Amino acid sequence: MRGRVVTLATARPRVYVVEAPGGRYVRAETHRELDRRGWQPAPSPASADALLIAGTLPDPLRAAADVLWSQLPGPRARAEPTAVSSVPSTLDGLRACLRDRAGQLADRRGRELDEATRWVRSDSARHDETDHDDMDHDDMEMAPGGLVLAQGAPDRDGLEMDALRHPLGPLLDRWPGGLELVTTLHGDVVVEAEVTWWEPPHPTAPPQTGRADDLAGGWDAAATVLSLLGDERQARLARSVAPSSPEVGDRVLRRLDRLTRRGALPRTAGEVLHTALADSVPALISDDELVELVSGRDLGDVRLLVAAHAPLLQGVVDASGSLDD
Amino acid sequence: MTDSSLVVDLAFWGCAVVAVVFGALVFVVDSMARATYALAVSFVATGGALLLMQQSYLGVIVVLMMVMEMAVMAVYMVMFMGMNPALMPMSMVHSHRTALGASLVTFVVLGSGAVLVPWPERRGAPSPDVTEALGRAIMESHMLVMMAVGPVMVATIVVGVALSTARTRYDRLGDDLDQTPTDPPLRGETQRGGRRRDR
Amino acid sequence: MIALAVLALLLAAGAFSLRAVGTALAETRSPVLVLPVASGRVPEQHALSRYHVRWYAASVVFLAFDVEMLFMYPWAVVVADLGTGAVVEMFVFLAILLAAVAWARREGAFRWA
Amino acid sequence: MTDPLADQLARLPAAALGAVLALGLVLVLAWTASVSRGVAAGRAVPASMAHAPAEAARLLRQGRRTTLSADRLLWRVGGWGLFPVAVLLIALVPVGETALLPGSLGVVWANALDVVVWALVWLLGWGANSVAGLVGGYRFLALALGYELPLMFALVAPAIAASSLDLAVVADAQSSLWYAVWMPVAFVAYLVGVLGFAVSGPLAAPVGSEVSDGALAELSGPDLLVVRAGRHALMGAGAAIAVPLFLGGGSGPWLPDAVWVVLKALLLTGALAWAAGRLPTLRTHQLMEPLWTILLPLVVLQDLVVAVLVVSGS
Repeated sequence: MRGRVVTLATARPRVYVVEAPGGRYVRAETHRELDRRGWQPAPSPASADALLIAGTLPDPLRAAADVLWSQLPGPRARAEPTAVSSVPSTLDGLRACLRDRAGQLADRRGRELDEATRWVRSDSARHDETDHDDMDHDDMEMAPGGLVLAQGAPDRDGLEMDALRHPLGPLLDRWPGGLELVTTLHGDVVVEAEVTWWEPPHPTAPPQTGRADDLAGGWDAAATVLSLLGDERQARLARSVAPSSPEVGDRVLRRLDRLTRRGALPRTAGEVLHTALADSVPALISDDELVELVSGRDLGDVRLLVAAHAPLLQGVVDASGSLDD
Repeated sequence: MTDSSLVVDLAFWGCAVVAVVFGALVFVVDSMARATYALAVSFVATGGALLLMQQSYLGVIVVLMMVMEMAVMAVYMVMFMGMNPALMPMSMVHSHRTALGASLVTFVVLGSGAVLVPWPERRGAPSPDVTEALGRAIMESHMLVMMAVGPVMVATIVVGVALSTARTRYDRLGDDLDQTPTDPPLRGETQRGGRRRDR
Repeated sequence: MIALAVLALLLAAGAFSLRAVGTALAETRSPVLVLPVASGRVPEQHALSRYHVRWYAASVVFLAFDVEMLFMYPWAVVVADLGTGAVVEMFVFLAILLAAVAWARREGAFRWA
Repeated sequence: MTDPLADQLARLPAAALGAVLALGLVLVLAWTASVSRGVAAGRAVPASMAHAPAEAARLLRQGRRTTLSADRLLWRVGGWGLFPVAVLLIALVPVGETALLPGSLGVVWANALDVVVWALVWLLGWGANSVAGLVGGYRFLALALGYELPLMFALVAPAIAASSLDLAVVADAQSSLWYAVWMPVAFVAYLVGVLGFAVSGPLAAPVGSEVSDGALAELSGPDLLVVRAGRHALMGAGAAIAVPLFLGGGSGPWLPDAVWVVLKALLLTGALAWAAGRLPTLRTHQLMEPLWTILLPLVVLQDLVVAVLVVSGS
């Protein structure tokens, strides 16, 4: 009975797919392989069965990967495929790991029930070295659970509300590998942003196995945007465009244009996708332009804009090579 | 009361106790969200008590309106109380002594009124459909109320919007009100706000 | 009232058995305490804060407008009996309110971000 | 004079049967919504049918999690409350002889219950102490401000025509012509409201994929399962309420009334879920203006038309 339920439960595991710096091709192949199997990617680590980091992580991001790993509820599995060819076997391995009862029991037994406090503690310890404050008493009061409370900041409306610093990236699903955009949020609106790029430990070359038609990443970006809009059906089409017919491409393009017209997509995002897919390469954008692009936007719009511009971001191009190389 | 069955009595007292306890919780809990929704539960229980008094329309409308208002009020409470709304010890009580005195006096006056006033015996029966009776009252005998409410509500909307929007259409569009709005609508403004912090 | 009681009982039983099945299948009882999701980073501060609601102007309009529903429901029951007068009355009332909504829109009460 | 307590007890078997049937109906409707959703997303029909059981098994096997300094009480109330609201809505629907919870104010009660969803979704977003959750919860309230007034006016239209707020009376009043046919704007506004309180389709921004599923971002295991089931159930319950309001209740040839009610509810749930799966999620700040300045005046106009027709006696 239990065995049968477990088989049913793991028939299509939900994988949280994250792109490491330079891991674009492996990540794209992972999404295609998930499509082939009819598995759905997980939208957040909270409900994911497995964590898949596509590409090789640089050492500074190891801790971030461990934080993500600690956020999976379990039963859980993780993998870091570094080559396009190893993606299918990796996914098989993830499922096998989820089905391995002894292994899962051992994982849970070795796991603390409190996976949060140790991160907070190590984080604040790091701060203390530099800050060197003697406000321990205040800290206890102002920092329930070890995290400080948000502080007020003046707003354009002449009000003082709390501002939150919220990182997008480095390890986020459907997000360009290596980009860390630390936003300052007033409510759900981004008022400021800082850009950091994490470099891959070694340069990754585009795979030799075909798909030259999407090396500029236009269709990949379109698929990401559609998926972020919750339209998985069209996202699948966009991912399959390269091998399938131009008509499919036209359909996806028409869909994107319609979404832009109806305001489901920020206009800038729609325009840049249209340009990229209609066979002219748009200009690359610098970090400053990226900040300019996202400030004043709703948090969701920021995700859509970054996804649409992903192939044009300087850091992404540096890390994964472009057509010109 | 025509049917004072044990079940109805029990349910009524249940509602009353819930209403009072959750009303008191508003002043005990340490979070704006909890305080607001404690108040909402208190109101729902009051709605239940009204239902048991066979005021069916009044009962359901109390539930409907109060859940809605509390959902919006929670947002305001979170926004405008000058401290963290959830993670700090807080007190919903100001000027203890006056407040306590005032509430005690009010309670005693109202409570003794309810208990001591010789309520008249009910003559005649309530309308079979209280909702319909209410509708007739609004449209016929109490038309004036209805007429007055309209302008009052318009005034509320105008004053509310005028007071709450710091920037109106002139700030958004400049003098040329016919130009198409930008996407996002308030872009330049936000960036100015952002820079202000850098100062 | 009895139906309500039975429904409540059934739902409670359902929730309880769901939890029991979950506990049995997951082979664990206690939830694990984790950091809120933030792209692999440790959050710099608690998310619960004085959240800036950009649409407060719209909520003001709503709060004023929804009081109207108090009258609308009883009115709906009697309008067929009362006839034209009641219709004119109510829709003049609504027209005034909608004019206020139109004004609020022009002031940008329904835009934000 | 009969003993009221004994009276209530005598009604127990019927109430118990009714409650079990109502609960069963909610589950079937929720499952229908899930299947239709799967088909709309491009899955084959058998795969769509297996989706809900497989996900249920997956989530029941998954552990539960809680976040740092979360308000667990409010968070869990928000999540586990959605499904019961759907059940209460279904209990208002007259099936066959009577509804499980009959009353002269069924329409207003339906309204009151859908407003409870405001509180629940916001609490769901608030409780987790997470940025994504907060954004989702607040987005929901913004949308609710927009869809609720049109929904209320849409609920009023059938009540005007039937001169009653009793769902059974409203259903019976449509013997000649369904209200959906001659008050289409009210019907559409009602369905928009259903999509709103089921947090799906164009109004799914509060659980938007682009903010890591917003209000659902920190949920796992059974806690996520009940929320997903609750959203599908709310869509089914909204469709079921539309049956007495707009689709003639139990009227129909050959089959008994109760069967027609269930059949219509199933069909409308399927259609609504399919449409929700096909329509793109719209951005909250793009939706406010059209909801307030296009849909709301249109529904008010619809009410005017209904009122004039009723008064002029046609």
